[in-house]
Amino acid sequence: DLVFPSLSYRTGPYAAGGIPFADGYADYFTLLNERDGGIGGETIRVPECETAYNTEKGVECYESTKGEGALVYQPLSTGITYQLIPKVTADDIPMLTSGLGRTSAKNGNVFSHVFNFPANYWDGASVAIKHIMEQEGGSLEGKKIALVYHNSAYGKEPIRTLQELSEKHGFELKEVPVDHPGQEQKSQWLQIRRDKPDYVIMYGWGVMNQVAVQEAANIRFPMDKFIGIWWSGSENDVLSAGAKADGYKALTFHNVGSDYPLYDDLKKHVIDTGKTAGAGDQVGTVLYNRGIYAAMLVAEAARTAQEIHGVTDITGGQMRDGMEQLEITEEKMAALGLPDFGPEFSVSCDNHGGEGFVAVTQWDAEAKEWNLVSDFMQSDQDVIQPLIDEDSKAYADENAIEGNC
Amino acid sequence: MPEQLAFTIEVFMNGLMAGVLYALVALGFVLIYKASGIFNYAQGVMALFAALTLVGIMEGQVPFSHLINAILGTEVHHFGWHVPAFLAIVLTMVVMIVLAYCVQRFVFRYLVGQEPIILFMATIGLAYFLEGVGDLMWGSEIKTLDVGLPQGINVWIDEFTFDATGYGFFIDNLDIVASIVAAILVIGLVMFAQYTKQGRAMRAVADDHQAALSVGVSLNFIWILVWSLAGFVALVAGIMWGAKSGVQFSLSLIALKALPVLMLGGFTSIPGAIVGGLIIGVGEKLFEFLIGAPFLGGATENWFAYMLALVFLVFRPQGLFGEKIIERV
Amino acid sequence: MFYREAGDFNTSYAQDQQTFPIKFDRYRYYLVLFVAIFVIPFMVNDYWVNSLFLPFLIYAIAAIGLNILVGYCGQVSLGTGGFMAVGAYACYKLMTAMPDVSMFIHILLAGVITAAVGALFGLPSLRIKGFYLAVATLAAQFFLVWLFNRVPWFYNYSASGQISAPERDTFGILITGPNTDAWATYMFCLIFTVGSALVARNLTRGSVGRKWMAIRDMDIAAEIIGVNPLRAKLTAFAVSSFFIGISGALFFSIYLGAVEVGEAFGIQKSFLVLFMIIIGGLGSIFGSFAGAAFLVLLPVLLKIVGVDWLGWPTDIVAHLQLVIVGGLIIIFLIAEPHGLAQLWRVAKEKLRLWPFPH
Amino acid sequence: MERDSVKDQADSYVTDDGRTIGPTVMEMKNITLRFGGVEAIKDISFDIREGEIRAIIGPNGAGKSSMLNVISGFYVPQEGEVWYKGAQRPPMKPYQVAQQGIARTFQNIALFEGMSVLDNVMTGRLTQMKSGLLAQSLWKGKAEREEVENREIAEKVIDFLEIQAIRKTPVARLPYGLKKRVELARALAAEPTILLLDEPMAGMNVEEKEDMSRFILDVNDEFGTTIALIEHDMGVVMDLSDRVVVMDYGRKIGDGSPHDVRNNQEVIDAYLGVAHD
Amino acid sequence: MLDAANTNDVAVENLLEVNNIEVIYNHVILVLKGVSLNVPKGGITALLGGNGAGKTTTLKAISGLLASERGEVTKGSIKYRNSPIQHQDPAETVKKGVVQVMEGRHCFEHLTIEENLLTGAYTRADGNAAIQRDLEMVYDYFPRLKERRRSQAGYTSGGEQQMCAIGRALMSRPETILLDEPSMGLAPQLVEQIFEIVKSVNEKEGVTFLLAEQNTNVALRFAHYGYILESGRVVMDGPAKDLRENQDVKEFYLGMSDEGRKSFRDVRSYRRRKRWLS
Ligand SMILES: Nc1ncnc2c1ncn2[C@@H]1O[C@H](COP(=O)(O)OP(=O)(O)OP(=O)(O)O)[C@@H](O)[C@H]1O
Ligand SMILES: Nc1ncnc2c1ncn2[C@@H]1O[C@H](COP(=O)(O)OP(=O)(O)OP(=O)(O)O)[C@@H](O)[C@H]1O
Ligand SMILES: [Mg+2]
Ligand SMILES: [Mg+2]
Repeated sequence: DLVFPSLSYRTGPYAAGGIPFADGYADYFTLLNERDGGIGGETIRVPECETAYNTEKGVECYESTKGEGALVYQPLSTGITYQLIPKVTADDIPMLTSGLGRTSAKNGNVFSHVFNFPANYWDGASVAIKHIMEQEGGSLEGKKIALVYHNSAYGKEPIRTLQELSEKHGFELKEVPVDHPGQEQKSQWLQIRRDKPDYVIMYGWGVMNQVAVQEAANIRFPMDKFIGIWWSGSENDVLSAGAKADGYKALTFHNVGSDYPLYDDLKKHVIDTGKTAGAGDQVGTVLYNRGIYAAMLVAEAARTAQEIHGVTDITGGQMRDGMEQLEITEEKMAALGLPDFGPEFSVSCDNHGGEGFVAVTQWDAEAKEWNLVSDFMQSDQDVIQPLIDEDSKAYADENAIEGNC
Repeated sequence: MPEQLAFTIEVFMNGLMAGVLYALVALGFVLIYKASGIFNYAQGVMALFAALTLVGIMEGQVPFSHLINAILGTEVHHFGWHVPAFLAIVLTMVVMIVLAYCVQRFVFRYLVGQEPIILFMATIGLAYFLEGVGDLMWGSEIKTLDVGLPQGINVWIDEFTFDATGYGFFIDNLDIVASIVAAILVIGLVMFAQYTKQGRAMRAVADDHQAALSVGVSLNFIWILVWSLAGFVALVAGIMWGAKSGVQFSLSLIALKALPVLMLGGFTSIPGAIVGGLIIGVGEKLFEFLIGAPFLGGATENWFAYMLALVFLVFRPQGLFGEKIIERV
Repeated sequence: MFYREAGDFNTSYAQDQQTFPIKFDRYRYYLVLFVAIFVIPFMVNDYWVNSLFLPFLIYAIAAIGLNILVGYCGQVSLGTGGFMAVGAYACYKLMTAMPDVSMFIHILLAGVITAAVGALFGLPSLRIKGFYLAVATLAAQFFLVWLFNRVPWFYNYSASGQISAPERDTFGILITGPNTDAWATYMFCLIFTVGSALVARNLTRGSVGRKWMAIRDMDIAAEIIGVNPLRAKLTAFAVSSFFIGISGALFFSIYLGAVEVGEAFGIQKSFLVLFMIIIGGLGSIFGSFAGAAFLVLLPVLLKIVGVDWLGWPTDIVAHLQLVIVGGLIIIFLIAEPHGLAQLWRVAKEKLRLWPFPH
Repeated sequence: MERDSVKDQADSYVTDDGRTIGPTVMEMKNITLRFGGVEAIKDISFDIREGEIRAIIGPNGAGKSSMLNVISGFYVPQEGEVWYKGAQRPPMKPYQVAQQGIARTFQNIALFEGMSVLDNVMTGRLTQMKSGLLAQSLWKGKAEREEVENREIAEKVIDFLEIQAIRKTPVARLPYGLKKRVELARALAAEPTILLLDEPMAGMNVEEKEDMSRFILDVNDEFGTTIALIEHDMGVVMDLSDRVVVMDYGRKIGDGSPHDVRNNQEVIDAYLGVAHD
Repeated sequence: MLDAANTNDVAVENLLEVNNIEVIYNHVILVLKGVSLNVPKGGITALLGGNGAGKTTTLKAISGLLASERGEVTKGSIKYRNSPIQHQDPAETVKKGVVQVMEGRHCFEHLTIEENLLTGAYTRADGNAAIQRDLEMVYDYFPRLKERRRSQAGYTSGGEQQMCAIGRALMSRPETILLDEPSMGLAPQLVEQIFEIVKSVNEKEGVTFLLAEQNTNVALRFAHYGYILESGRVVMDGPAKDLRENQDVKEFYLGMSDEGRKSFRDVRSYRRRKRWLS
């Protein structure tokens, strides 16, 4: 069988985000088992382990599940990712950190076992600017953009990129950190009210998102000029602000809603048979879709691995190869019942991160749903690639890594 | 009015308002500390629990539905009714009183006369327990709490000040409500503690519970009373904070904002909680605005609140309004 | 029964003052040590070491450190997380600045640096007491975390602000990084844990320990009979921080390997270690171990029972785990307010009297 | 004034009982102590001579304990000087006073409840124990030697006060009378020049008071320790003390031999109620 | 009321009966090993004995305060007006009319003297006027308290605190007061004064007293009946007058030898001397 451990967090401060993702991740595999009998005839097992978003528990989960023949890890927490990077490399198990983790892991030459396709934090920052530029008719000269960020490693990720971009495009960048957990943001938003930036980009997580959206509404900051990263763009983040959140935007690297053929199968094989992972009430939410998407990527990588190695019961190392040669095309997605669900991309030995296509979604408070309002746009590789090279080189030097490609 | 001054005033006023919200949480600590010398670590979790219960009741959620479904394989989630906010608040209060009773009956009754640190420890156990029960009972998804409190900028103040000074001040409606509620609570609690028989008994228990027992004060009753009061304060705090951020686990972390307030105002003083809250609120906001954000890279509020309290404490080790520590040999 | 002091004579004061004056205790202690050194290293795998032994050993050091401050000197501190961070960052800076020096030295130096920082933050304890002091130490906690998050020098200007431990060895044996052997990291931590316990024991049975305890039990009286309270408190802060710094350094370099300060050394950590010593028993070295074991092992145990054996959903198990841990804490406190160590002591006392009830 | 004290020091003094006691070791000069509005001590002067047992008596709230607190440096008087061994004592912290050889017991027992009797007595030796942190942490060399040496002294005191049997008992479990004795042991362990006792016999019955009296007398005899003693039991005061100071509401209303004091009308009115037999 | 000399002749109603009780602390420390005593209505009964004899423990067993010190009555019974009270909540016991004045005063430090006294009236339901009247009564007995009514109890002297504690007990209009070591730490004049007050409260208000004392001398002068406790057992009891005359009591508790009062300088000196020099 194929083992895909799910390091989930259904408790703790970020439970609200962890539950839908974990549900989607598990439900997709259940569907494959129920409908197709697994992948390539191998049934799939998804042992779940609760991390509560806590690095130590994450390590414990990793250690306790890796012995079962785990094929890939998705730690879903930047902190846990950092712990696991050296460990998975030593244990020859790949790790997928879509839209999170260590951005420079895109450089597969240095990070042989870490993948972060289809997009990373720096892609997000770049696309946000791109979107703003579109809104502003092509120029950001003299504009003011504020970055409200979770004052942690994760929140600080986009700063370098944005600084580069501000030089390139001539806008003024204002950094506004919010300390964990972010329940009180009065002074940050007063600062924003006073500085009157043209746009606000947010890298938030957990309760910080809800409070920020609320506070933005309170100071009557125009919601359509407020753009969150994908971790600040779920239903959880906007619902508590009610109607005032209408128009708030967020980035995404996959599509929204449940209007796909796959969901019919899901309903038939999983939901109606009562085999859902959680309460079954998360289907179609943004984070549930992200779980589905992540599972789909993993499943396709496993299929690829089975093909290139000619065995069905693959090992972690073979899974890694499968991920490295993964190609996601529109036909593939359509065949899976997920047409147009995400960008096309392909992975290679030096590029573990895909092409960096990101789209923008917008919240419709009345209908209580997210809508895609832009195409998938590619990030500014000219800015990002040098940064990735620089950061991964530092890591390679520190850890004496020669390069795999 | 020069801009910088206008902003500073605005920050100052918002600091006051934030301080009131901190004080609301701190009040719960003070009540229990005053009456039993217990430093109630669970106060934040109680606020969360109260808010969860309130939402759960309003939405007609089936308590423990996850557990029931997991064990029995059923699919129950909602009763299918909605309870009006007012009634739900009353019902929640009943739950909090039951909780107070249980806390007394099953925990503190057996720990009478133990050292403060041990009582503190028990409240830690309680915090774990309540957090688990709250999650099991109502689920850990984020919930929207809407009891109809106004939120957002107060237009009247904005316009009025704009006309008067050329700069419209931002004051949040929710903060105004919170200030009024806090004022009523504080006045009520001070009157209670100072002038009623039960209030006096409460202070007596705090000083020397054995002696209080010896004159016939029932510790059980007094403690249930204060824990209920603290539960009520927790509910109020839960409503105010829940309105800002939705009801979810992080609500229990508001306790951290209350600690410096407590320390500055004094663990035993109800007015101290308010004054401490105001000083902390204003201090941290002004510092962030004038020094933190421009020179230190921001996000200084957390530590600054504690540092500020620390400086006050060095001069008054029992806090501004705390009872003087009687040191005699 | 077996547990008797009768027939167990000490003929000199030095003998009477040894760590385990009762023979039976002494032998049991040697047995535990023997197993820890000569049996466990040959049996463990990655899972056992990384999920159970390393956290247990490392938290035990932190607990010993905090116990010196809280349990022996009576100064309640919630700055443990911050001080562990000092140890971790000191260790990181030392490791990267001097790659060729043995990790042993780095860890000790990290302890020394933390001791200095700890003493500095201990200064207010002269005036501030009890829970006020506890809350005041939070200032250290928040400030230190903010500092390490804020100043790029501390994390060597890395893009994300995380620090990760490069591969380092001691006496030619690799002990940090991903390619270590389970037994090596285990032994390395064990040495520090046993060393810390011995040093703590020595300090607490000597005159420094008595000064601390005097301050704890009645600080005014202690000052009047000749204890310099500032000195005593500051040494307690320093010694305690020394241990905590060591545990922070080990936590970062050996156990996690990469650390983000706000998460790994946040306020939750301070509370966790405090819970350990209160559950274990204040003013008891054994209690530090018991408490660390309780809070490290119990959740893992509950998880294994709930998820692996009973097959319940992870979230329900996690919630039940909270309920059970909370409930157990309360039940233990009601049964014996002075922690597991006292429970053990009472049990011994009863054994000694056995079969008589009084 | 200054010449006086020089003269006093040279003198020895013969008590009513015919005991000869030495020159002045400590002298309080015009001490005034206020707490906010309350004047606890008003301009009081008296001296303590070497080797004597000096009693301080007076009604409750007269300021006796406060006076001891002034001597041990815990209260700092607003006015007045403390002379010790012929020199004016500079402002000092209580622990420095203790290091100068002044030990005491407390009115409301101030033992270290979390420790055993032995450890409590050993705390009395703290001022004499000097080994460094490093030596102690390794329990080697000076640290170990010092520990054993001081233990021997502590054991001597324990023998002397006949509390061997409870050596290892936690003090919290002891009855009141024994606690008082342990407190005395702790003070004695410091081998003080002056021993201050604040109501050592409160809450004891006659038999226990007899024991305690014996201990006090023996300490005085054997070690020549100077003792200042606050006590409400007039029998004890009259029998034990060489000289008595009487305080009333912060003022000194009498000073002299027990006999003189007992017959002083002001003392009778303020304190004794009826002339004591 | 009762004449101290005649108690033994008159058959009186026993308010409080303690029957062969055993008390254990912390589940291991056996302190009382079978104590029995009777407290007659309207009398002053003294409980005498050395340190650690168990006087305080006995009083706490009666008032129910033991529970909060991890102590437990494991055998025997305590009856007040013939109904058992040994496992009762202290508050209930107070409502029945039994209050304890604890050893070492235990005033509420941060409350003013007057608030202390008012707290004493916590269990009463007979209205404010009655409470005010009793407050005046207490101030009549202890004029000193009236002067200090507004000061925090923590800053008053030992004697004042003792008065405050007794006054506080009186405020609950008790039928019986358990008085633990009222004389401890008080100046002789004040001891006398307090006992006079006890006597007059006993006579005027008809309050029954059970009194634990070290100061045997005074106690036996004021009490009607006495029990002597030694290491958890009653070793002797009888009317106060008889006890005063008893040879052993004289020697061990009153410090008298055949030749009258012994000097503290002389007593048993030989014994200690011998031991010390050897
Ligand atoms: N720290 C303090 N703060 C305020 N007042 C104090 C303080 N210490 C003592 N006093 C006051 O000073 C006066 C003298 O107190 P002190 O304790 O010296 O009396 P005492 O003679 O020892 O009486 P007793 O025999 O009852 O012990 C009292 O009125 C007391 O209230
Ligand atoms: N809480 C407790 N835990 C354990 N032992 C106790 C406790 N309280 C009292 N004891 C023990 O019980 C015995 C009797 O104590 P108790 O206080 O009743 O004596 P007492 O006659 O009142 O003495 P005193 O005259 O000193 O007040 C003593 O040996 C004491 O050590
Ligand atoms: Mg005194
Ligand atoms: Mg007693």
